Amino acid sequence: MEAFLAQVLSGLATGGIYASVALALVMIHQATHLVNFAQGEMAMFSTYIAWSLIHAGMPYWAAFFLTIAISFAGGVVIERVIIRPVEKGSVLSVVVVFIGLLVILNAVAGWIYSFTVKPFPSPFPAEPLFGNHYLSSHGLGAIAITLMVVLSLWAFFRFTPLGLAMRAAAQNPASARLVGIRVGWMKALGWGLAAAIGAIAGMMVAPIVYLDPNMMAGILLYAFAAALLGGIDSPFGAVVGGFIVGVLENLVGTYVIGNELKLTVALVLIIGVLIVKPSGLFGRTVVQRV
Amino acid sequence: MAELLRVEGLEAGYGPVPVLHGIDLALEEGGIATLLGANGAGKTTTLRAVCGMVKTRGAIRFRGEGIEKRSTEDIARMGIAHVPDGRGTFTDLSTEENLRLGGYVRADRAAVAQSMEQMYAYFPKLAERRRQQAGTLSGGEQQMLAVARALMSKPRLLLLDEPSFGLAPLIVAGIFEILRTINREERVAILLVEQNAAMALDLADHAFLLETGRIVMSGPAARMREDETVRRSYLGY
Amino acid sequence: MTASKTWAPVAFAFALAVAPGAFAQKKYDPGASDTEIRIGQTMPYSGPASAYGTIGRVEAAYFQKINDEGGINGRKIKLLSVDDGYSPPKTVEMTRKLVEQDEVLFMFQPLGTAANSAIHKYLNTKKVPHLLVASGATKWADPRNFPWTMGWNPSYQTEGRIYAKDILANHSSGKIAVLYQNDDYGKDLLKGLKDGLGDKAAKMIVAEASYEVSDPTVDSQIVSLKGSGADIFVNIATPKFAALAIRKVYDVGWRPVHYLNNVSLSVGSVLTPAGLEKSVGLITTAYLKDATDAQYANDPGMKDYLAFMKKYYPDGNIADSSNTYGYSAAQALVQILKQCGDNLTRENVMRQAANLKNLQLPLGRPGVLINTTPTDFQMFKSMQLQRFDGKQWVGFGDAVQ
Amino acid sequence: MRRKNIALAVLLVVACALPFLVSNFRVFQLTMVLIYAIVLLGLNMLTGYNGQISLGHGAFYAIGAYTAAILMDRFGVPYWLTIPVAGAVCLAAGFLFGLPALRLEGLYLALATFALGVALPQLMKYKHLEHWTGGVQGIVIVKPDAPFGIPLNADQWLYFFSLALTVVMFILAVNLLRGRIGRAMVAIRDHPIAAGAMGVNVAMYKSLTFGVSAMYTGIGGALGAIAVQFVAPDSFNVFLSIAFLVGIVVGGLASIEGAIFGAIFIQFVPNLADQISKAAPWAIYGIFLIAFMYLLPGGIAGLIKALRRRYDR
Repeated sequence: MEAFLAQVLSGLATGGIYASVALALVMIHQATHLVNFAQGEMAMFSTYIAWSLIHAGMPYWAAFFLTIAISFAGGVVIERVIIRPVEKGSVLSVVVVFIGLLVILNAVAGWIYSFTVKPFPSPFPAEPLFGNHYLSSHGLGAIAITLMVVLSLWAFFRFTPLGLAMRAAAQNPASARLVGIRVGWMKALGWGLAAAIGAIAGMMVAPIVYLDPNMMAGILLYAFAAALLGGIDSPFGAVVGGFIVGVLENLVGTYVIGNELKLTVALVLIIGVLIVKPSGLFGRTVVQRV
Repeated sequence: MAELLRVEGLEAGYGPVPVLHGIDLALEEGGIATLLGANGAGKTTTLRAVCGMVKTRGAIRFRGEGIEKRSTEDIARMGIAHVPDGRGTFTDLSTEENLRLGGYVRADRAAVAQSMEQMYAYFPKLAERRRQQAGTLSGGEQQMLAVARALMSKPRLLLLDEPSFGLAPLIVAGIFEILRTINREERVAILLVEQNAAMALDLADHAFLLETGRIVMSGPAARMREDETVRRSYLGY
Repeated sequence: MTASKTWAPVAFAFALAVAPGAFAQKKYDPGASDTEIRIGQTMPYSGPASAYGTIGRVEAAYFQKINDEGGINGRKIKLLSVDDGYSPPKTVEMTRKLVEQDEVLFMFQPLGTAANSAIHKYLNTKKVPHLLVASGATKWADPRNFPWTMGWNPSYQTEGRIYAKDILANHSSGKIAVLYQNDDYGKDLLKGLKDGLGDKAAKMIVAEASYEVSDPTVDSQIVSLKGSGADIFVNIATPKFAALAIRKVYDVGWRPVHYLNNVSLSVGSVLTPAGLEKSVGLITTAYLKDATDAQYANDPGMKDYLAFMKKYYPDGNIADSSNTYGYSAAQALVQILKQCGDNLTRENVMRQAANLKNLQLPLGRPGVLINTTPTDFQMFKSMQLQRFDGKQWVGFGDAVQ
Repeated sequence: MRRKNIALAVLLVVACALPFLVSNFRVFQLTMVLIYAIVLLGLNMLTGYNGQISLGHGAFYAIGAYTAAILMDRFGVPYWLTIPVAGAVCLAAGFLFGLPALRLEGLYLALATFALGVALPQLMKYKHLEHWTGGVQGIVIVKPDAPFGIPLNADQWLYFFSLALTVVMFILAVNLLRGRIGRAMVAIRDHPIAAGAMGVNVAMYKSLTFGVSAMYTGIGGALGAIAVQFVAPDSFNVFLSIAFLVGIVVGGLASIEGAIFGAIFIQFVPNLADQISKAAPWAIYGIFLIAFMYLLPGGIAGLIKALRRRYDR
């Protein structure tokens, strides 16, 4: 029983990682209705920026917020410069550009920072809270920050005119233009936000898995699974999905099929959700009446 | 009465297919004009052209200013509200959120809230459905929502594309009644595209008849109603 | 008797004529000339294993240094190092290009077990030396079946046996838990461990857990292993995962006797990220010095290395043990080429590679010598056990076989 | 039409002459080009013609390769016989994967196939399959010699074998794509609802296209295994799937000859990229990818078509 509990707790810790990346994915989807394959690499790159700032002597929190700001700007620039020209094209051209971006960011990060793993500092105390051995303080802190991000996002989308406009622009760009929303900028803003959230995710993930250019490679697939499970248009669902995937992966890996087939679990989960319940657990199914 | 909208030599189309071949029309402040014509005559395209949703040639002047090169967003911000065919409802959002979006371009929050109450007064049905997801509203309610959303921006000109489409006659009558009230009380000019020519001519004070992308006849609504061709082709008696 | 006496001078003269050395004519195979020795290499500069690409870079830098200092017996070394993206089909293609089109004298340090498996047969059929293979699989030391292939890394199986031996000697009643990477390297090391434990293996190893390089963490595995009640932990993981495991083992309050495999002994890139205080007591084997270990700060070999890095490879990361690895392999190759003299045939290169005697590399651990013979292609046969004291690795016991 | 036939004939003569003019290593590279051309043709059917995006075709390539390797290594099946078997296995695998994938649109299909591409190499290492797949060590196979005493070396023979197969596969594809089935595929891509309304069995066509596409890829995989003489999980990582996608984009979507240009690109450009920058060769690859999408959305085939149109006029 204790072993089981330990697996669940450590699954929650990993789930927190998936949740934060899944959240960024959901974010871009909210703003653009696209699933960004390069999301993981963008987060990784942001984390390197934070690492450079901290190494240049900046205090942690200053670096933290500056990185978020830089990432936000970076996301906007990427949308304006790289995504924009192909946006009107086919889905395929968008996917191809995403893949190109993924490859470029990964290679450039390796080129600048080398592939050796780097420790990344945590803002949380090293001592575990409540004397438990399975969830570190950082793990808990990261989960708390993720939840805070979800809450503020929820509030932003729910209560601010800008948030509402972003949702409208993603959902029905033509109508959004008719009410005077600058749809192009909303998308760019969505990318900025997603990049900023990705940066937070990266900075929360890196102390756990260490910083290296391939840091997100393994995480991205699970984050996809989490986002889809929770519902690709639901930030809250993404977080819950992340925890479910984290725990499920541990339990299935430990008790059912062994650790060698964990990726297959993610594969089955992705395809299963897409087929059985494409809107995910918390996604909204739109009832249309004409 | 000052001129609100003037269109001269307007040509437009989709890709290589031209739809409009040089349209001229004008609308006065606070006036109501209707575009009549068969399916495919170019009525919807004319409305889209006015708010920059299709590529155009020719001049479009709104309150004396050329807007033919402006983006849809800018045109909306200048005071032209368009209720497109299919109503353009934000189906995933609630009724209230749809209305809030209508007032998106207005800076004065208090005034927006006031407008919202006013809309609920015009359309009490919408007040009941305030929190409901707009996609789940009935067709008539969605049409009301579309009109209300357009009015939320306090437009000078309302472009209405087939507001009666797919609705029961009783509901259509209700909507037209409200349009009349709004026109009177808010001094909003209306450019109306409508299949139901009888109702349109009833509401409008001026009418244009479109055939294959050209205006073939125009004049005061009352006179158009008397015209033989119009009567036979569009009024059906 | 008489006959042999009569023939002795003739035989002596004949021997001189064929023996390599001062009397020999200059002899060349493709890739060698009076001015140049051309060498081929495939490296994963791109793809999932690009972290190892630095090995190729540091080697190129070292040959640059050698060339700047006049080359080897007056010949410059030209290393043609190409990317294979860690994909065996690409390795085959690039190796064929290097051998057939660029006509390299031999292949030096192609990286990766799968990649080398793909070219193993080809190079032996072509009789092109396949030297200092950058992989620790046991099959690279099989002179009878593959006389043209020689590995560099101490074999993973040997390493596993060393740990087994130490366990049997000091903790014979312990219960062992193993974490291993699910690939050839992890499985080879595990096999060595099991072979070393012999018939006690089944009883002593109470838990095994594998991980994939795509796993974000190994937390779940560590939790399971701890749950098995083992008091000995063998950590067969590459640097990132080794660091994750060390930290997690400590954090969950597990204090087993902890054996860490050699590929992850770097203080700078493994133990520091894991936390030095969490690494106290780790046991590993070593054949090379670690550039991030403070005890070598005044070591002459290490000083040369650091000076070299500064001048020839300033972008290289000192903390990355791949760099000391490549540097040492390049030095071993230079020794082989020196021994070849002017006889730069593929056959002689192979003969000299199999004729290294008590070679002490500047970065080799004291007492860890390289010895090869035509029937024994294993470069490193002895390694030293060492324990981490919180600051540096401290050797204990003799270098073991 | 006549001019096109002459061009094709010239091309075929050149293709037959090449192996006698260049070194064996080049012959091997050209063989790989032919193999990739078959693969890209298959992927283009799915993505270019039918509009279903796959980021996981490396998985089918792997299945084909493993089928060939296991049959040759464990069962002593002659190499030429493994090709149709690999094709059949992949046809079935593709069809089965295509059934659930039917319900996925655009990006979501890309995601699901991406997951397939990432997960499959891991599956090949699975301990219960290890007996067949050789686990992490992979399988080494022997390159076939020319039969009937034909005076060709193994490289040249395999080249001609692949060339013959490529020609056959291309002829099949041309007939398939230019006929009723091809029109139905394009109709499904462009107007799925209309196609359904006109009586095209959309579901059947989509999964069948997936199957045929996988079959082409699997045949390529089997040939690839024989040419490289080795299969291992490392050979089929997700970068392979990405390379295939790059191939059809660069070659030209929904273009039959585009498969050849794409194959030449993915065979030779990575080597070039490596020479341009040892530090980050894939960055160059990524830049190529995005640049093509912007500047030449029709790929090389589209460019040639445009040039020819201008020249003809």
